[in-house]
Amino acid sequence: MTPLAGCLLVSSMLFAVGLAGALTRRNTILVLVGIELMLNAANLNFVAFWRFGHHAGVSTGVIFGLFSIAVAAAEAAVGLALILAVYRHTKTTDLSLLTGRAQ
Amino acid sequence: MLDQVFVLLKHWLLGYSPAAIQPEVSILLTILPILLVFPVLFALTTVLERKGLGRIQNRYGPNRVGFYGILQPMADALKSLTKEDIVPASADRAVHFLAPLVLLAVAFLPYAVLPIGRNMIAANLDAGVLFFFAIGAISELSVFMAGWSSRNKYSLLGAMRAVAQMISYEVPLLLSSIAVIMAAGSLNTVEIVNKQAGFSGIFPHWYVLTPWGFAGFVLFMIAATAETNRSPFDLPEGESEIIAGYYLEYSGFKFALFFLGEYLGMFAISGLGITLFLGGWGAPLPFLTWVPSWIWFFAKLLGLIIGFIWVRGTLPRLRMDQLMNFAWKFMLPMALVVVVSAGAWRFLPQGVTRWLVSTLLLAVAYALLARGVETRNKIAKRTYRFAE
Amino acid sequence: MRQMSAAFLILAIVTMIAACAAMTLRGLVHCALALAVAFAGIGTLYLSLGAQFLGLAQLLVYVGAIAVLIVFVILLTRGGDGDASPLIPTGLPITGIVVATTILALLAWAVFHSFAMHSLGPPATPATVRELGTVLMAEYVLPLEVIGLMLTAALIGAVVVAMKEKQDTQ
Amino acid sequence: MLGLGIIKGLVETARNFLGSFVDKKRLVTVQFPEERLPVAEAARNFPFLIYDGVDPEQGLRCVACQICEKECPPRCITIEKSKDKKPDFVGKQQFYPAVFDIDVSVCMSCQICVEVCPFDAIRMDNEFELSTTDRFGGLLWTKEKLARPNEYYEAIHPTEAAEVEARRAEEKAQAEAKKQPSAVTQ
Repeated sequence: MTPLAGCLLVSSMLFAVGLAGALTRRNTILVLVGIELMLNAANLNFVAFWRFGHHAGVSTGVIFGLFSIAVAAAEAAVGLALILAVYRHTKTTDLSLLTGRAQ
Repeated sequence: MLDQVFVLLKHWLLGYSPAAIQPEVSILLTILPILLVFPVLFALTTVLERKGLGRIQNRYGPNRVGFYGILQPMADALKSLTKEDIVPASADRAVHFLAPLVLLAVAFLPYAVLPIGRNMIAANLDAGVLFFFAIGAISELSVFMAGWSSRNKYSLLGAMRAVAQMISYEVPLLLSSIAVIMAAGSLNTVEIVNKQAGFSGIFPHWYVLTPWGFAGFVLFMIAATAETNRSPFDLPEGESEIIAGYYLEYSGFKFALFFLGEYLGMFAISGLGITLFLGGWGAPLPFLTWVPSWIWFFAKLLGLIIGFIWVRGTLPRLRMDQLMNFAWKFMLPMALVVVVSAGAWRFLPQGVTRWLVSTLLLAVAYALLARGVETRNKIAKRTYRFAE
Repeated sequence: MRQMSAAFLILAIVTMIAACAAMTLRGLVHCALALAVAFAGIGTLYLSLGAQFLGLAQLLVYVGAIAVLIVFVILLTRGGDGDASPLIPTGLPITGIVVATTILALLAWAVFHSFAMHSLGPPATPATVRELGTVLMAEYVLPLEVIGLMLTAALIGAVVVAMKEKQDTQ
Repeated sequence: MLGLGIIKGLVETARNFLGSFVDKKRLVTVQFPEERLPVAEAARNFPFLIYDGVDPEQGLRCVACQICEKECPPRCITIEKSKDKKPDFVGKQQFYPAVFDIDVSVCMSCQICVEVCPFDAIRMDNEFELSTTDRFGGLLWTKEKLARPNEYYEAIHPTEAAEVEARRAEEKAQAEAKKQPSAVTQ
């Protein structure tokens, strides 16, 4: 049970929690939170493989981590802006009510 | 010898501790002085502040408790400790309790990367300045937790204003420090201080003495006042507008924690200002280098604190929209120009040309942006309408 | 378990608890705060793995900005005071959890049978900021520019989408 | 130029700050218990009863006519008439108050009792250090606590006391004159 395996297990568990949350919760903001968790889980893999992977030393893992953080930040900003726009239009953030409506 | 007195003291004490727990004891010995020195400095600053503001407003300031009011912080501490700690019934108990703790933890953490004296730094991190700003960013969350958990419209309003203000002033704060990081070539605070050591003639190589450094320092200090919700930017806790902002529903010891957190934040951010712009623990003049290094750090810190108090005694409180406009429409572009001017300073040949170019760059930008800020609030001549 | 340091274990457990709390708590703002703790936990995980710059960047960006953003949106959509949707929403809770557990089982199986379980290369020397800077500017200068462009576009897009339409508000 | 106003303000506060160390006249604070500002003559706090001569019982001017009790807006004065009478300053037999209480915690220092009193018996005092630990008894002042000699009244309100004194002397003279011819005619 090397540290690398430990990291991979933690990130897969994080990914599973994020996925479960994104699929089950009805509030759009929590779905977005689930997606953020999944993104972070992927990020954790990058760093784990950079640290313990075979060709460790080449710092591509950390660079990819940085870019993925930037992308996730942009995605969160746009996602939340969309949630706000939808809320202003329909006065609710409950997904189950939103899916069936004719826009 | 006096310069390294604390380092030698620590090693001497370390000798006594058993070998097994040597590393833990050494960590403790670095942390303990920080936990003691800065709260004492907080106590002194409260007296300094109240007496200074008093003298500015033609009155004495506290002089009843102790000799000329020196023991006033004892009285304040005793009062806040013995006051009843009321938690509103509708408050969210857990978050309400956690907010001051998070704020205090986040207020103490940045001291790890501040070089107080020659090799007197708690954690010599490779990305020291980034650590400082990362920890500073967490304090916004604790402000929000305090405001939201009291379930009180005014404290929520105060918290939202405080968080909005801290976020919009964090950008110029970062950008003005980026100019210094670019010039020093590293994020490590000890490296930045070493880059500013040395003298040319009687002038030290501090960044504040370069044109872009001076502009950066002014921007840094303005953003620092806003970041710690002080003086002209203390809208979130404006007593006249929204009673007392996010720490409205706190009393007794938790209220004192908020005050301690605010002052510790002020010391930390001015400590960073000293490290980045005023040459950390460097001596200002060549023939004064015999003075111990940590005395210079605390002297400059005292200077900046007096600056904060002076500004607090002078400037009126800004309105929320003025505050936001100033951050995004004046501070941010000015900080970008400071970065460009630092770049020009770096690549132009020594001597007059680079002084001229970077100063011109800054002056033109300042004039244009200043006109932008001034024309917007066209303060026309006041017209009086008398009752007929 | 022996090779993994105690710090790593504690951090992993804290992050897992915070992530589960973020997904299961009833109060929306409680979820957001638990999320902030999860992000901070992941940031410190990076620090313990030696990626100092990434860990601090994560702390700055996620805990400092995204968590506060999520909290702002929760308050703007009036989720702060009332409790969030009931924990076990009607309709499709089971399928979501079943899908997640199957994926977890799949991943865990893959990890346990992969090379990671035994052979362990020498851990990489922690990348200094200067090294990251040179690599970022040398090999990855194009992605850096594209990221800058993308961030500006996202910023402007978010503002335009979230701006209150002056004219056609009912 | 943006920023000049701020610098001017800072210079002003610096001048104030340094000036306060140079000449003490700038500092306006009065260290209260040690230094005191003179109380203005027309200052008023709570009413007090005036008595002539030495004995507060005999010389009390108040004749228990209870006008001030009826006129007092917050009704903080309670008077009980005495059974017997005693001579007043012109010798006429008048009642006197057996009980004259003012609830100082209720009194709002409006001075209406002074304006309506036909016998100049009640006036406003300017004593303000009146804190007591006892919330009830301590703030219900009885006749003995309210009575003050006329000299005290002349000390705190000199001009007003002078007029009152002149008017009373004139009344006394008229009473004497009226009584004198009757004495002469016996």
